[in-house]
Amino acid sequence: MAKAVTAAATGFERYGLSDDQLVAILRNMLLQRTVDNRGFQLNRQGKIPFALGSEGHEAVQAGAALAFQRGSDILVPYYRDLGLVLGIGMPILELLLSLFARGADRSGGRQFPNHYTNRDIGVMSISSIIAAHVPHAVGAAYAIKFRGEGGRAVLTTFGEGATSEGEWHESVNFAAVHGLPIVFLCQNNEFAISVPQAKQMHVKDVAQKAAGYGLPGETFDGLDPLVSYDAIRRAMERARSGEGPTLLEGKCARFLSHSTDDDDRTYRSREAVLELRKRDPIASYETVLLANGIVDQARIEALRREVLAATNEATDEAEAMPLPTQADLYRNVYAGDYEPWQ
Amino acid sequence: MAKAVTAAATGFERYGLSDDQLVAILRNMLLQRTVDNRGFQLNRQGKIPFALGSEGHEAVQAGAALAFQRGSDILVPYYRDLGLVLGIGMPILELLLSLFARGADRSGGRQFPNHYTNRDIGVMSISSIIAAHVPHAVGAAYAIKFRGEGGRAVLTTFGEGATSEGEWHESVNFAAVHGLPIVFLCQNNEFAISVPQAKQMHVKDVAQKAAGYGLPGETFDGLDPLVSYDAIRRAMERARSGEGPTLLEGKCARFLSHSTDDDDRTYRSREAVLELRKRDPIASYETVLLANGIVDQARIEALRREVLAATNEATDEAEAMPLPTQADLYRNVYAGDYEPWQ
Amino acid sequence: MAVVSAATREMNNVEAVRETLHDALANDPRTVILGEDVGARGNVFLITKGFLEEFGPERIIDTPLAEASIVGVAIGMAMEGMRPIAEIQFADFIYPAFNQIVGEAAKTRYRSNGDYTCPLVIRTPYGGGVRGALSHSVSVEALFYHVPGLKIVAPSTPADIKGLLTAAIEDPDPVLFLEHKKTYRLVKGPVPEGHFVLPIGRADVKKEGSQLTVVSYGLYVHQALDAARQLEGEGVSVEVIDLRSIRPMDRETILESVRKTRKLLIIHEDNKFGGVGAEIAAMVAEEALFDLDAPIRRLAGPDVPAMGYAITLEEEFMISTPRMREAMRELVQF
Amino acid sequence: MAVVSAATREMNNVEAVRETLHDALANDPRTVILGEDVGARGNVFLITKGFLEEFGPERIIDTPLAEASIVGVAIGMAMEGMRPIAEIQFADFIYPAFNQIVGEAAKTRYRSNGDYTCPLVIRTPYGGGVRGALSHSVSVEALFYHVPGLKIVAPSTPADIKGLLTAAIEDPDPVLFLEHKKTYRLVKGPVPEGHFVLPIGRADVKKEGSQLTVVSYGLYVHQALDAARQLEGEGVSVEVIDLRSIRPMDRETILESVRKTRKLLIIHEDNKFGGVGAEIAAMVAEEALFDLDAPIRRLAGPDVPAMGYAITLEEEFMISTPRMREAMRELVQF
Ligand SMILES: Cc1ncc(C[n+]2csc(CCOP(=O)(O)OP(=O)(O)O)c2C)c(N)n1
Ligand SMILES: Cc1ncc(C[n+]2csc(CCOP(=O)(O)OP(=O)(O)O)c2C)c(N)n1
Ligand SMILES: [Mg+2]
Ligand SMILES: [Mg+2]
Repeated sequence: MAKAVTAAATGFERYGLSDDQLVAILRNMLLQRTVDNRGFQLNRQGKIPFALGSEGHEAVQAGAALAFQRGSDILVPYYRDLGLVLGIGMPILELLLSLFARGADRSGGRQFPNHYTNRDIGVMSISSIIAAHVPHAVGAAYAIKFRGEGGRAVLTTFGEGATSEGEWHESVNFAAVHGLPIVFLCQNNEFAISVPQAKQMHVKDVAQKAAGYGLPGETFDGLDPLVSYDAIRRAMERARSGEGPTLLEGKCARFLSHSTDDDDRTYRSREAVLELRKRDPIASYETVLLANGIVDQARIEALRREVLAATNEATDEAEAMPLPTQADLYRNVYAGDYEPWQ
Repeated sequence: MAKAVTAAATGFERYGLSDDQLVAILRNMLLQRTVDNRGFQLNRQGKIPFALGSEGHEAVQAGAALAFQRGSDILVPYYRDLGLVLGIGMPILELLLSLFARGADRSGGRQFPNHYTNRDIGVMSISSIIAAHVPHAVGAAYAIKFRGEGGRAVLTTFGEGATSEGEWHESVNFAAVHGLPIVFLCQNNEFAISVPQAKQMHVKDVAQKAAGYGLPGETFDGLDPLVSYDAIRRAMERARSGEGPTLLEGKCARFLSHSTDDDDRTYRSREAVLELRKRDPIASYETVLLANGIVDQARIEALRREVLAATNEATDEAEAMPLPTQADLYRNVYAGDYEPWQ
Repeated sequence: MAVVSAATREMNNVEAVRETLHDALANDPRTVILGEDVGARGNVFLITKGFLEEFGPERIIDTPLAEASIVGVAIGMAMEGMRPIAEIQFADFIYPAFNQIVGEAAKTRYRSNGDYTCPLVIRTPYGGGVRGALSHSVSVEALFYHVPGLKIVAPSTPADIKGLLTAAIEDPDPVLFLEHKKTYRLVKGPVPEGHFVLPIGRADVKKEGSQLTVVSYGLYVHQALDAARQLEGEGVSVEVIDLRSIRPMDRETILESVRKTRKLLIIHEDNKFGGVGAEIAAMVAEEALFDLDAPIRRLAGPDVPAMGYAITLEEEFMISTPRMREAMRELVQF
Repeated sequence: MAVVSAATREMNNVEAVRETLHDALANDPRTVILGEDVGARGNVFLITKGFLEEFGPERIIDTPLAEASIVGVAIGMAMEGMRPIAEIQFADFIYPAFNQIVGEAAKTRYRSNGDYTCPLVIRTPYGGGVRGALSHSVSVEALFYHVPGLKIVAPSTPADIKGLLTAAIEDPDPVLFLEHKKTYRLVKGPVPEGHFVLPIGRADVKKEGSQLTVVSYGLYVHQALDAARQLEGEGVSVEVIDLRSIRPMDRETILESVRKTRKLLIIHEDNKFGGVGAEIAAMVAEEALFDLDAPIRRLAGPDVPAMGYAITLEEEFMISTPRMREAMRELVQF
């Protein structure tokens, strides 16, 4: 049985959150699921060649989004962070522009979907190279500390597979040596495409890796948004108050194939996926909120309608916008004008 | 006070070693120191442009050499392993040929000194790139296990600085996942050229890093050859009997500058070095052997004379040999004949 | 032209890779495949599908997500007598393994003066035109072709894949084996049955002609052939050479052709500046300058970091067959 | 020729690097230096000696021994508004940072369409002739010069070092700054006082001549100049161009010179196949083929993995001044 449901049964811990905040979490999770599904839908319709879903990661990301201080903290995300970027204020439109590869997309239609960037809200641009963004997050944390900007912190995220990369190791070590204001948040869904955790590492919890860097490590239930919020908030506060980095691990799940290019039936059974889906973080959280009288069913339905309407609107708006021009290929190679070698 | 001396005072633990073996350890340490000094001497005489010393590492290496099963185990060393390669049977002549960059050197006068290779005794060729050899050691361990060659193990060594490299992390992780027959031996001298351990990592002991890989880690007194032997033998036996990898850390010291190209006066005080030298592993071990009647002073003197004579002989022989020819530059780029692009 | 044995079977490029790997595994127990998702998933292009069941997890190794160790561990295996075939899932992810490939594999034999060798194959899909955006479209050959000690192969047809992948696996030195992912299912052809090896380092004249030499490799060989055949109708005769091996490079075949046609057009997808075409042009300018009746022309990817995800950007980056045809015509008319 | 302001001071290359770095640190509080042994040790060539005391450990950062993170953390700093100068202790150790340089730094601006930029300098000593053996002698420019988004600079004189290192530090994009370690103490010259910037992307005609154009960079510029001056006594007139910037490359200066002299010799220490000389030759073969009176010749490092440690091997790898002189004479007489 899902832990969140257990929590509901055994007593509701609200972690100092107001009703509005509790509902905002649900809305964020519903929005993520809706935008997520929209990508797959557009792909099935043949409108876009690629989508990558985050189903099963909604709780840990909603918690992270709430723990993130807008206008101050910096996020260096990974490609599965749809809910997290939505939760800290990235407009839905931007995500749709990216899905449709429109010219108005922040990357100018260059990047794969889910490769977020938005300097205005503090989301640093990432590439597709697993773990390559982690040193950048550390560098940003260095900058914050260097300039004496107390109260700011960097949040960076990745899957459990990413922790095998050398660059991940070097980065966490660097941050530890310098006591930087950063939180390393692993969203452990136990798969890296098809590779299960047991072939990825010889430890049960990614958080155990913290020991090698002299850092605190904490594993939490990433299917519960409140537990996730609490763990991430504490780590971010540690970082903001100059106590150094933390390695966090939210245990979550990947309900879908890795992406529309993958077919998880080749490496896991339908039963296993059904079993996973029983722990759907949205269903569990709804149960908790309902059981504790924070929302009623009507409110949930209203929220669903609202996020769907917003997603539809963004979809239509994005789809109507133009593709980048061919001349756009040559922009922003370097600062200023650029003439390719002819 | 040095731990080895304490050991002598409080009771002599011989770890199942015969008198001959105990003396062989001393001889190995004396030989290492002698060949080591020869390199620096030749450099001062202007006969060779470069030397790199291992003073302070004699004990851990003598222990490792004795724990290594000749004709069966594989060593993937690092550049400071003079005593270790001598201890497992590399002829002194080979080390002198390398110092003099003679054509008969195993690398054909190509490699820097201290970049050992000798397939006949199971020493795998290494480059100068820190930690780049660690995955090779893991691959060799995979081969042993793959072919079902129980009873064989790989020993690979490195400094504490090397453990910061991404490739080190990836390699240890790979070995842990596959439960390979390998021992990762860190010779921690607390400096990476000028960089002290505190700027290298945020843990006291490199062995703490084992936790992140689900491996046993053990820190031992690398200035005591018997303690070192015991720890390394146990880990090698674990590996040979299929129980998987171990991360070991021998705490030792670097008495000299990093190499003849370095000048440690720029980053550590003479007092600090004098303090280190008080814990000279050779002096400590002689004290132990003398106190326990394993050797007398005359025997030590005889050993010193013997290793000096052997070193002198190898020096003369190597010096008299020819340099590689210019045509040698073009050999062994690929198998067979090779015509460079003209 | 490739020497083709009597019995052949039609297949596409991905099948050719798959069957060649399968034969290698079946014939030599020292051979293993290691990489991300090569096990249960059977590789993201399904190249190793079924291998795990057939050969077991000791030989079909789903590695941790760490490219430096994929190559580095394979080097150690190779030094210790195994015959590893390492896979980098997409060429774009080869950068973290650069040190192991360039610093280690390529120098193992040299630095030990032959005491140790590194019989290793690194396979990776490269190239664009598949909506792979910035990080699933890259060409990497020019980042490696400068490195002595490495061999680099980039065949374009199923038969060449079989012959050259077999050669790479049997080669005593490290070979980087590049597979253009757009050709995987697009390109089909007859493949000789049985043991079939082509020598690394030999280009292949895929079409003979007298007025212009075109040198290309990978996907663009096929487009260049199409363009050349279209021009035949206009009485224009173009020779198309498939480079196949990038290092070592087949100087003789190129020079012989250029001396005959007296004009050279090099076509590649990779960025122009410092690309493989640079060495081809430089070599010809050194060896056959006075045999040329026109400047050497390179038609190559523009010097921007990557093709974008949007179809407009991808199309602007890639070279269409009509553009190739125009360039050929222009040069013939020069 | 470089525009040199009135007041100059004589110094060697290492001093020029050192003083330029010092000025950058003193003038811009966003600037930091990070690398191995740059702190108390003051860098293995003593380039940053005293900096730790003057600027403190927050700005002179002795990093852990991990090159990917040296560059990767510097990228993050740069994206977040700092002006990092990363040091790779020897160019041979840059391979582990390849992914961060090529995959990340070079593409930051492009992939975010300008939302983020990466004003980063990566300095590293390269080159041989110093008994550095296999792994302390390498030239790396050809492994990077193919990469759009990067700039690569390799000056040869103290004044050029000051002007171009200042430009690199002030540049809004990532610059790989290559220092030939043999020139560090060997090469001296006058250096303009005060703020002095040279544009990246401009070659410098270090000696004018009419019968042959020589293009080189780094250490060999000095040997080429010696050789050219020796030939002057014989009435042979050679123009020597110091490339200085490898990417972007100064096409105009090269073409203008070649159109005048009608002959081109390219000299570099790096291996020949796929080296920087390939692009220079290819570009000239494309743009000025009919202006040439002789084949384009490249005098470059042999295609072996590295120079060996033994002096015989090093000498065989390196190109002596007499060999340069002979090659020049031959080409002039062609
Ligand atoms: C360096 C690199 N290697 C391989 C890939 C291909 N790849 C993309 S996602 C992925 C799996 C990542 O797994 P994990 O880190 O657990 O994150 P998850 O997708 O499960 O959230 C792989 C192998 C890549 N993008 N970059
Ligand atoms: C990849 C790489 N980076 C840097 C160097 C330069 N270097 C050589 S030895 C060394 C310090 C190594 O320290 P440690 O691993 O502790 O071993 P020790 O020398 O102390 O025995 C450094 C930085 C190198 N050889 N390779
Ligand atoms: Mg995962
Ligand atoms: Mg050390």
